[in-house]
Amino acid sequence: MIPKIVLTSGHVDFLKKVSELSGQVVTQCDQCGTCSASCPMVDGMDITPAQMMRLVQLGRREVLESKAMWICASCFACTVRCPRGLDLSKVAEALRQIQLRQAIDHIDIKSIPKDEIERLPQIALVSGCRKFTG
Amino acid sequence: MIPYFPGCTLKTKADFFETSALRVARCLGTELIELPRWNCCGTVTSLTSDDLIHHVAPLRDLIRVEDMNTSGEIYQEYRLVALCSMCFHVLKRAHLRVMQNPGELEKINNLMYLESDYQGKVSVLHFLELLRDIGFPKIQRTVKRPLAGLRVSPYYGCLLLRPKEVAIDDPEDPAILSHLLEALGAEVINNPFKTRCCGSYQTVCDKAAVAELTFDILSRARQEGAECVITSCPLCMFNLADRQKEVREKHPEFEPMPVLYFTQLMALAFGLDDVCGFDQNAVDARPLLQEKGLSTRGAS
Amino acid sequence: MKKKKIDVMERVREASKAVITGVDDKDIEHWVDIHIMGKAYQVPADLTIMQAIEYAGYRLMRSCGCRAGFCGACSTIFRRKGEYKLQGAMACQTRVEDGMMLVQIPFSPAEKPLYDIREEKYESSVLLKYFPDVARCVSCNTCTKSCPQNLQVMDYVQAALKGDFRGIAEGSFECIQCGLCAIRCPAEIVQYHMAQFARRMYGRHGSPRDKNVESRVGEIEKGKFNDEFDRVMGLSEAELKDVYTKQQNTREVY
Amino acid sequence: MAELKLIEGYPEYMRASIALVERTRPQRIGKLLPQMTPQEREDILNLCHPDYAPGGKRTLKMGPNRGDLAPNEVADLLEAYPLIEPDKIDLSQVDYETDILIIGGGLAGTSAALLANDHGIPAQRILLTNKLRHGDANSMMAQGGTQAADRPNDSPVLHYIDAMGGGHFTNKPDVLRRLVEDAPGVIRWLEDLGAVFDKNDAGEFVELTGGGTSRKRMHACSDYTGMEELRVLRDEFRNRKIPVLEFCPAIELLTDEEDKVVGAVVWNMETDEYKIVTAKATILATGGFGRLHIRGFPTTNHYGATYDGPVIAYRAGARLRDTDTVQYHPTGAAYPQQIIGLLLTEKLRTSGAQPLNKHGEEFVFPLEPRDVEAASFIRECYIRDNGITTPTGMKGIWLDTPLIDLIKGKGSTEKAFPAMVRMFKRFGIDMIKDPVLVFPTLHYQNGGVETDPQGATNIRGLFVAGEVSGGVHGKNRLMGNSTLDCMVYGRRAGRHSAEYVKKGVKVGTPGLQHVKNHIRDMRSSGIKTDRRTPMLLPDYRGKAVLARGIDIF
Repeated sequence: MIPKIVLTSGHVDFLKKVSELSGQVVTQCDQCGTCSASCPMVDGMDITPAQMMRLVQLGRREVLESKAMWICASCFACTVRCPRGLDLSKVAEALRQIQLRQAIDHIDIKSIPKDEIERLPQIALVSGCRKFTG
Repeated sequence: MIPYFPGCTLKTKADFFETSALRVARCLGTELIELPRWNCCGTVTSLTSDDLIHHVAPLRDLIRVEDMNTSGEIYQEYRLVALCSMCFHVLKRAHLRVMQNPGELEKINNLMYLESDYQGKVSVLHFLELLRDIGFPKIQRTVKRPLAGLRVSPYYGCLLLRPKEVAIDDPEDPAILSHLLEALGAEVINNPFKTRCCGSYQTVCDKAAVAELTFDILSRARQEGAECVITSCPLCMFNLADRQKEVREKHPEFEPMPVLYFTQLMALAFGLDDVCGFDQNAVDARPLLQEKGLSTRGAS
Repeated sequence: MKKKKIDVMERVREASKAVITGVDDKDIEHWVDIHIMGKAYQVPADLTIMQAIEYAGYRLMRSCGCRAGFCGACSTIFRRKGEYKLQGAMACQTRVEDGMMLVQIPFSPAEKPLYDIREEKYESSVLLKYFPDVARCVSCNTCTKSCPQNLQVMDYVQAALKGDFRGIAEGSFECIQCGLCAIRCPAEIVQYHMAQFARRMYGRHGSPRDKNVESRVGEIEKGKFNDEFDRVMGLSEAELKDVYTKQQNTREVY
Repeated sequence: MAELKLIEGYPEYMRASIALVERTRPQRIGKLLPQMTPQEREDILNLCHPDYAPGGKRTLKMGPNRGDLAPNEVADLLEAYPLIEPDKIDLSQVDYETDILIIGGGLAGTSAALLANDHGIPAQRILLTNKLRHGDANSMMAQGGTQAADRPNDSPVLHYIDAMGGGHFTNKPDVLRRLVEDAPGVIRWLEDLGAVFDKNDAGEFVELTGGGTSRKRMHACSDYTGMEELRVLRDEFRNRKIPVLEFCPAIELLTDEEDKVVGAVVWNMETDEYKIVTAKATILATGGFGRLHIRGFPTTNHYGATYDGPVIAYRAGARLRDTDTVQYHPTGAAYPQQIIGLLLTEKLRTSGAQPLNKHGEEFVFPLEPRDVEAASFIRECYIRDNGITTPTGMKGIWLDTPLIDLIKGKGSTEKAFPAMVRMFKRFGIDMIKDPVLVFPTLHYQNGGVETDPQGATNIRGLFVAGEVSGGVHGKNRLMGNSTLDCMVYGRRAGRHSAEYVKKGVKVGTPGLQHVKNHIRDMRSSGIKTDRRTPMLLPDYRGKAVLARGIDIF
């Protein structure tokens, strides 16, 4: 028996929030999977980019608990190849920002081992902080 | 005289990228002068619709270019050349965004009331685009030491090519680096992974994932016959070169693969031996160059 | 003559009475209305914010240190009537104005990284090792706007990203560590602790040591001046006075 | 002050006098009046120097210095009842048991802590207490520089002779010798710790002369010298995790049956709770007494400079020295009203600024020792009536600061005196273009608790360092010898107290018997007062509020 998917106002609000924050008409995604195929980081992801879009379409907040949006490297491969012209990198950014704006950082820069941080070039730490800390 | 934007890493861990680029440009008759009082380019571009504060940094740099013109330091020169792919990407996208959203530009200008307003006159160029404008034939004529027999594989990464609005070349099959390297006399090897992302900032919290990507990219390059990989971004350089240590932890059989900035090869080809910076690469390329009879006089 | 001398001293005491024993109402012509933490007070026009707070009856303990603009204890934020801008200032160095709404900030909470200056290598990565928060800078310049010393704070934070110790040292030299920049920074950077570390690194490594000091310390340790000291310390007071007067005449002036 | 029309910060009538200054300026550049002869110096001091004018002092009626002269304000503090009733203090429960207790957090206290730690006392066995924040001290405001005889044409002996002459030949010779001998070592110590001094590109110090110094030996960090030195030492102090108690002034020392000082009673000003601190050695580094406003002068001192150290030490039997002298700095700001009394460093005059009266005429050699210079300013204002009176009744003389840029080149004022240019700019005055008004201000406590070359006092277990000590400077301190004294004797007190502790010290039962004796002496010498000291903080609250204040909560 296929579990019935119920859409409540809460779900619609979440869809609206992500759509507005990302500036993308998320409901246009027809799940063709090109983004998942193009994504270099997909191996490490618990849900694929396409599944992430689907969960957003259905307004499922639990997408925020997934790892996928944190593994995205904002390389825009999905953006250039989406046949619908949607920008999935912006949807991923919106999901990350919803978490970061509740002061929940994804990394703690103070706990990066001292010798590791000395190796990192400035560009790595600056971009890392921008994506992973609020 | 064209204003150029160095970027934080080119002043610290990748300073040899900057010195080689400046000398190469001068050698080609173009004087690049550093943007005065530049601040961090604000990498990586913030993608949410409502986040303006993160575009203040790149716009402040663009305002500095306009300031140079109003102060007479340069005359009618609104091009800003960036060397690092990330800086190029962020600066260009910030310009495009506020050009498409005048309301946002006004808000940002109000926030930066201590600065003059940004009028949108600046066009952001990557150094490779500047070289393309100078012309690869001219570059070929300037070569003193053709890199004959050196099999190189260009690697673009993502931010120079994607998304379309900032791309300096065809996102799927770029050729700009190949043209340049051919002009230098090197044998260019195509690597299908040349536009696959190196993992970028993931290197801060997931070294293993980056190591996997690096392993794929470099193994494929070697499989295609390349002897070294050429890039233009300090973060790609770090992930492809410095992270080879982590690659060998997972794949002990992996042989080190030299990774160089394209300006290092240009300096080598132009005979500017003192700025090649081969002594500062994470993976030493000098044995390879020696083997090819291209080693430089002196340490670097 | 004795009466005249005492009279001079009394006239001096009278002249600076207002500064010493708190302002007396009767000799005040001009008043201004201010709000201290939202409470309205009328205070004499020509006082600093600190003197106005004391005139209003607050006995300062926190938020008061040198009273001369050097220690950063009396950091204060205020808004002028009809203005949205939030100003940062030192209470002891800012004239009180009509319509000011002010509050003092007694402390800027920030943990200082601990290090041994002798062990640290003089290279750019050491800055981010102890102060990774600097990488979060969004170049919004809020720190510069809140600095009561009018320093270009953002410029020296950017200099840290570039690993330019000299730029940080010169840009932050006049920082009094009042903490207002760190309190208002959206990226939660602690600028003044980073600047302190960078200045010490620059002071220790940035410029060569003074050779005169090195050699003089060696000379003193070897006792080069002991005989000279014994000779001078053996002189009678009259002889010493004579030596002193002669030496004063050989003085280098400018 | 009536709402006068100000022209670039000055009322019109003062502008008229400035015009005279500008007119005489060209002939004055580079021409200085001759130095006063010793006799002339003696005469002017007796004529109108506050220290010499009658009526300001009285002889102490009790304690180790009975019969010595001291300013009334100082005597009032020494001859007063303690803040606490000795019997009401529970000495059985010790809150902090330490090897070394340092009272006072300026250059002296911080140096002492560092050197004690260097000489084998573990950080957690040291405790530094301070009345305000660690670093809130006169040291923070030192502008001129630190003296050290390190140049080839100079020597510690010349430095010794200068300081001895400046101090009217009353300095303690062996103590002064250590000061001038340790000086270059202190400068190198600061260089090692990373203090940023004014240096040329070759790394050599840019050194100037000071009032009463015969050679250029002032090491400065623009006019933030004290701040730079103290924040570097404080940073090093914090790196070593040495414990600090802020807003915890010592209100009484503790002595044991052998009359050794074995710690102190400290009082948390924010919770009103007292704490018992025992220590094998106690170092007093509490600084000066400017906030007593002796003879009604304004002061350059910080908020907490209230002579607390000598008061509690005197009760424990410490001998004081040179209590009769007070140093008035000749150039304290006199206008505008908000900054009356704040220090304008002597370095202005060593850089070329000249004191002028209201007619724009020179009346004194700019670089006399401080007491002589201050006395000549007072004479010009109150006896020859050539001073300028400000709208609030304050009198002052001009200091022609624009000369600095004329002599040393455009921009040199801004470079050498950023703090001062900024201060005056905040009040609408441009000191590079216009002269500034100055009048003597209470600046330094020449005397204090007598010290010896080891920083020790006449009581076992009590060491002393910095401005609170007596004997280093004699009757008058020279510019640049105060920060030096704090660091030299801070280091010496730190080192010797560490050695004293390591030799093994038996701390008896801490008691306040000496306070009871003090109260008995107070009664027996017939002193009728309800004063209770130490003073802790001055009170600048408005008179109207104080008149209607009730203490019910």
